[in-house]
Amino acid sequence: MTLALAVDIGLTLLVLAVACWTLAVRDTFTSVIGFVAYGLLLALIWVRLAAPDVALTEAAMGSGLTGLLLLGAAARLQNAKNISAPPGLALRWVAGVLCALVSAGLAAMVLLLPDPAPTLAPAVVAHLPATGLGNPVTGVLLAYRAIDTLLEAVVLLPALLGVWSLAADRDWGGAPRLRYHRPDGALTLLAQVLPPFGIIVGIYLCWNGADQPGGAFQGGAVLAAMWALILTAGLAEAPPVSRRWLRWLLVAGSAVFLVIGLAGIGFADAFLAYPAGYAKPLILTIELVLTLSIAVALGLLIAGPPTRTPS
Amino acid sequence: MSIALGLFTIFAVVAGAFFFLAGTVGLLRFPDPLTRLHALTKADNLGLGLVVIGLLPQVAWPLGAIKLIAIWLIVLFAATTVSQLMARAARDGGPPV
Amino acid sequence: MTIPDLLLAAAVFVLATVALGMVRILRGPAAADRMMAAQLFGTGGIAALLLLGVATEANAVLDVALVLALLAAFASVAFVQGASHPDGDDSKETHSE
Amino acid sequence: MMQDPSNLLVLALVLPVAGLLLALVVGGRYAGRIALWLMPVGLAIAVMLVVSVIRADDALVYDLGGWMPPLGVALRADGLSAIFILTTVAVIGATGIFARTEFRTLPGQPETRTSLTFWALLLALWGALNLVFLSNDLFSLFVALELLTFSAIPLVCLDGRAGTLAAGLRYLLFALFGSVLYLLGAVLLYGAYGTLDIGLLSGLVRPEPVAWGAAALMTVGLMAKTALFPLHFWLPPAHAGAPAAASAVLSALVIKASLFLIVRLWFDAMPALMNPTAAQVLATLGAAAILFGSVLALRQARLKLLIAYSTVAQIGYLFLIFPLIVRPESGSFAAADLYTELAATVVSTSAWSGGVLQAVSHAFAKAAMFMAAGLIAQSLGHDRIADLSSIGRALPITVLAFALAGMSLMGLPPSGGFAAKWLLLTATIETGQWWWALVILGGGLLTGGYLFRVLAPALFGSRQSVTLRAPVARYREVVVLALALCSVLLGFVRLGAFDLVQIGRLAKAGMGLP
Amino acid sequence: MISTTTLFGLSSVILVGLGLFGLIVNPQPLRKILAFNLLGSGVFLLFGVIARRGAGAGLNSDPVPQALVITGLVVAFAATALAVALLLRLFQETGQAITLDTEDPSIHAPARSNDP
Repeated sequence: MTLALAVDIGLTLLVLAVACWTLAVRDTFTSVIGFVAYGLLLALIWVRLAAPDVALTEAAMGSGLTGLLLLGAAARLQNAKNISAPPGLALRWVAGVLCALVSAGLAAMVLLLPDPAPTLAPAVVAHLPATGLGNPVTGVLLAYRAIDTLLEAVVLLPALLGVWSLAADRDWGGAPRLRYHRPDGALTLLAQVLPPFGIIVGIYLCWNGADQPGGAFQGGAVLAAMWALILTAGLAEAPPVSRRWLRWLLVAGSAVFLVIGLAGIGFADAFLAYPAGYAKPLILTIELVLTLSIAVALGLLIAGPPTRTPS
Repeated sequence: MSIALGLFTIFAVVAGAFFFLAGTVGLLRFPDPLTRLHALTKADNLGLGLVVIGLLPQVAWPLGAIKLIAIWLIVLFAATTVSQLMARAARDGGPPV
Repeated sequence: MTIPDLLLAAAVFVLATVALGMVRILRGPAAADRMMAAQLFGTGGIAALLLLGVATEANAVLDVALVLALLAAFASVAFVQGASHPDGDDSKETHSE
Repeated sequence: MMQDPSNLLVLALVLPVAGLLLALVVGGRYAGRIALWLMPVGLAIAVMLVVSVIRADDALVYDLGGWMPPLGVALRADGLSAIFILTTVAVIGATGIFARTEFRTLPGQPETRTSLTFWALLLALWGALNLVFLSNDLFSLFVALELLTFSAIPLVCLDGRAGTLAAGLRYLLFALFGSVLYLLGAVLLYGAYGTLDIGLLSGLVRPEPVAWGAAALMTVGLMAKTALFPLHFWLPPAHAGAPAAASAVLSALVIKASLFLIVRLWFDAMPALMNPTAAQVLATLGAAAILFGSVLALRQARLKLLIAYSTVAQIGYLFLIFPLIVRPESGSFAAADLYTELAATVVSTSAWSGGVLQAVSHAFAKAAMFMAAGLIAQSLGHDRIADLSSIGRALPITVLAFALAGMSLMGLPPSGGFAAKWLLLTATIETGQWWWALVILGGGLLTGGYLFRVLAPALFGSRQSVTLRAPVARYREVVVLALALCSVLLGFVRLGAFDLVQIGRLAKAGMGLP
Repeated sequence: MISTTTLFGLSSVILVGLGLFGLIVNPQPLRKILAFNLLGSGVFLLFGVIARRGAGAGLNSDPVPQALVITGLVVAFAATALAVALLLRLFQETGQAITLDTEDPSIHAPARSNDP
């Protein structure tokens, strides 16, 4: 047995143990800690699967931002009584057997997957020079399957509108309030020191994404986390949702993407195509604006609906 | 030269790993939250610190080294903040989770 | 034993100790204890990641660790805050220090 | 650039998305105006699309970014997509006019919560639906489904009461469960065949375990989103507290999107898997939905819930088309001799047309019914069926619209629902599957039963006068009537028009269809 | 000897099973949201394994599934944010108790009229 395999087996056992524990533990708050730890382990597994771009996203989004969101919710719900009865033993057994069957069936399919596996890697590599990019994943995201990325940026907007729509009518146009903790010296210090690092890292990830692992979503997620930290510590206030500049920031990424995509019909013969030779600068432009918009959207998703009545 | 650097890496990483073990044992065996905190903070920061120092010769200079040190500083800083908050929580006898 | 092998072995070792520390998350008893274990988990995870990445010469791993360090720091703080002030609405806040 | 009709596909997609971005930026009372102004443009695009598809007599295909599948993503509009896009814009447009004053910001007033979110989300919903009908890539379709979910749920719980929020949360959990299963299936297909493009998959998928597993997972996931029995629990509560306009698009369009995908999946992406057993299983669930939903609708005390359970039932009819296209005795398509192949032509055409006509006429009828119920609830202050006596006298147009839509739902001639059920019945007789004919007829009787419960007192109630708490704007009643009339008039459309359904059917070569 | 991809592939399907179980069995909405995330991560992991199996042309992993997983993670985050916001609002509305039971009596109450 090689050492690398030992690492993989160790990781597998650990991740399964944490997952079981997250589901089994009684207290919700503790369960969320389990989930954050689980996300960290997943990032390690993504590294082992030679997918650093995904590992970055998992670290930033899957474990980081999702963990924050769930931690905040669990903290607020600690006094909530759950009045729905837990399912009976029979249902548990039925569900358990069903899920075990699903797992077993899927496991059989995993073992039955064709070998050698079908892959698009050669096609991606063959066309990458046309995009001027060095990172094949960014090539897929911003060139070959740009529509998915455009829609993914757009998807954040209805989700955010959905969150905002949960405000009370009188609070519409007001600001969300993330600061639900008492002011604390240590937290304030953290919120003063960490964000400069984080902002550099976020911009670096976005900029680096064209050629190295990274990109708009990873960079945006880090920026969003730093913004949320500042808001949590009470060093700044979230802007009122009615602000015009905020709305512009939110849609800027998708709008720029859409405009460049539409320009492609005229200048490159297809929607979302880039004119030859201009692919890389256009992609970088899109990524930069997208990073900003994504950071704002993610930050506001964490901040929740407006709760302050506008003055 | 590279042999010396290699030995340095080996030594530092092994020492770092040892501190992780020490921290874990302290976390498991010490009797109350504050002593456990003591074991934890000393050990895991030193542990990570030694690992980082050990890895310095193995990464690209200078960007890799800067990143390594930044990682250590961030973790160190966060751990300091968190342990202060935790100590306070432990002293106030925060609600058992 | 080459240096990459040793780094991998160290990664396995750190992961194992971290896993051992999970017992403390299970047992508690106070929120702070679970918290400390989670903190150790984060630091150990980052250390293991660094060791793995350098051993397999995956440069991007440093970026992953950097992001992880930044967000783990925040998550730990959010956790301590949430755990020690469960009913976290600052409208009812009474500062008692 | 407009000479190329395939640009219409991009326009149909970009228009609502651009509208969403614009509405969000300018906000206030302009959000509603933007939505309402874009709708006629969308209608024009949809009509042009239908005309182009008919003229081309083949599907229109657009490779986004100039990248061909499997690397790139293609949009594809066949006859089926064109019909659904046209239906979508018609229902969304009617919904927009119906909701015009309900969700407006008065001049000089600051933007209100509902006036921004309703219009922006309606545009997002429209864009998501168009993408579902156009995309030819399983992953883009996943994103489209999520976009649809995120827009539909806030619309449903716009009123913010606890019951509505709980219903919205349950709906969200069901929808997410559905999309994860769908994604899992897509992942397996990629693992086995290395592409997510529906056109390429249709030639690659073999009846083997991985493909079966993927098909099962995706179908179950999409069934949860379509609210097919027995995964329908979330639907009626979601309707209970939703604004009438949101209910209309939810029942008429949103749940049809996932149904559309089930059809795409079985007939276009994996035709090799479509065998009589699978078809019978799907149809059995459909039949159970018809009976179960109808019986529950009979027992409801509230008008909105009655209509919601009616949706559960009507969705069932759409699943009956599977065994009517895949005949039980032939076993496989390829092995049919010349004679049976000819028979298959006739049968499948009427089953296809019947299914599509049922989906479209149900969309119009159900939108009309939910809006009518909304108007009744608004003017009476409640929607208890027991107290609807003589409401026909106070709101004649609304009740007439409800009755016309009900006629289509029951399948009374000459409505669109009648034509649809007639085609389905024809298909059952021709394929010798009389038991499905019984289900269709029984479902029609039950539908008549629960609609009679509403219409009899409403039209012939003995109460002398009904006092309305709030007047109902005439134009809203006209919108409802127009939708109901659409549903009825579909019955007069020349059946040949539904040959459009057959244009660009991917699998026709492989299945021996025309 | 078992390969890395098989190992992670098998653990991903176990995660899917666990997530499904949690989603069905756990009555608390927040735990259901958590289970959904677990389920989603299992699916993504399976996709990552498929990507790794498709290594070729000088790449250690097929980039197409990787890109799709990144998209999927963002979408899953948006879903979680919406679900959490709904849940917190529900908690605010109902005071202390949260339920998602189908037999919620309030849905059978007459709709609130929206006249002024």
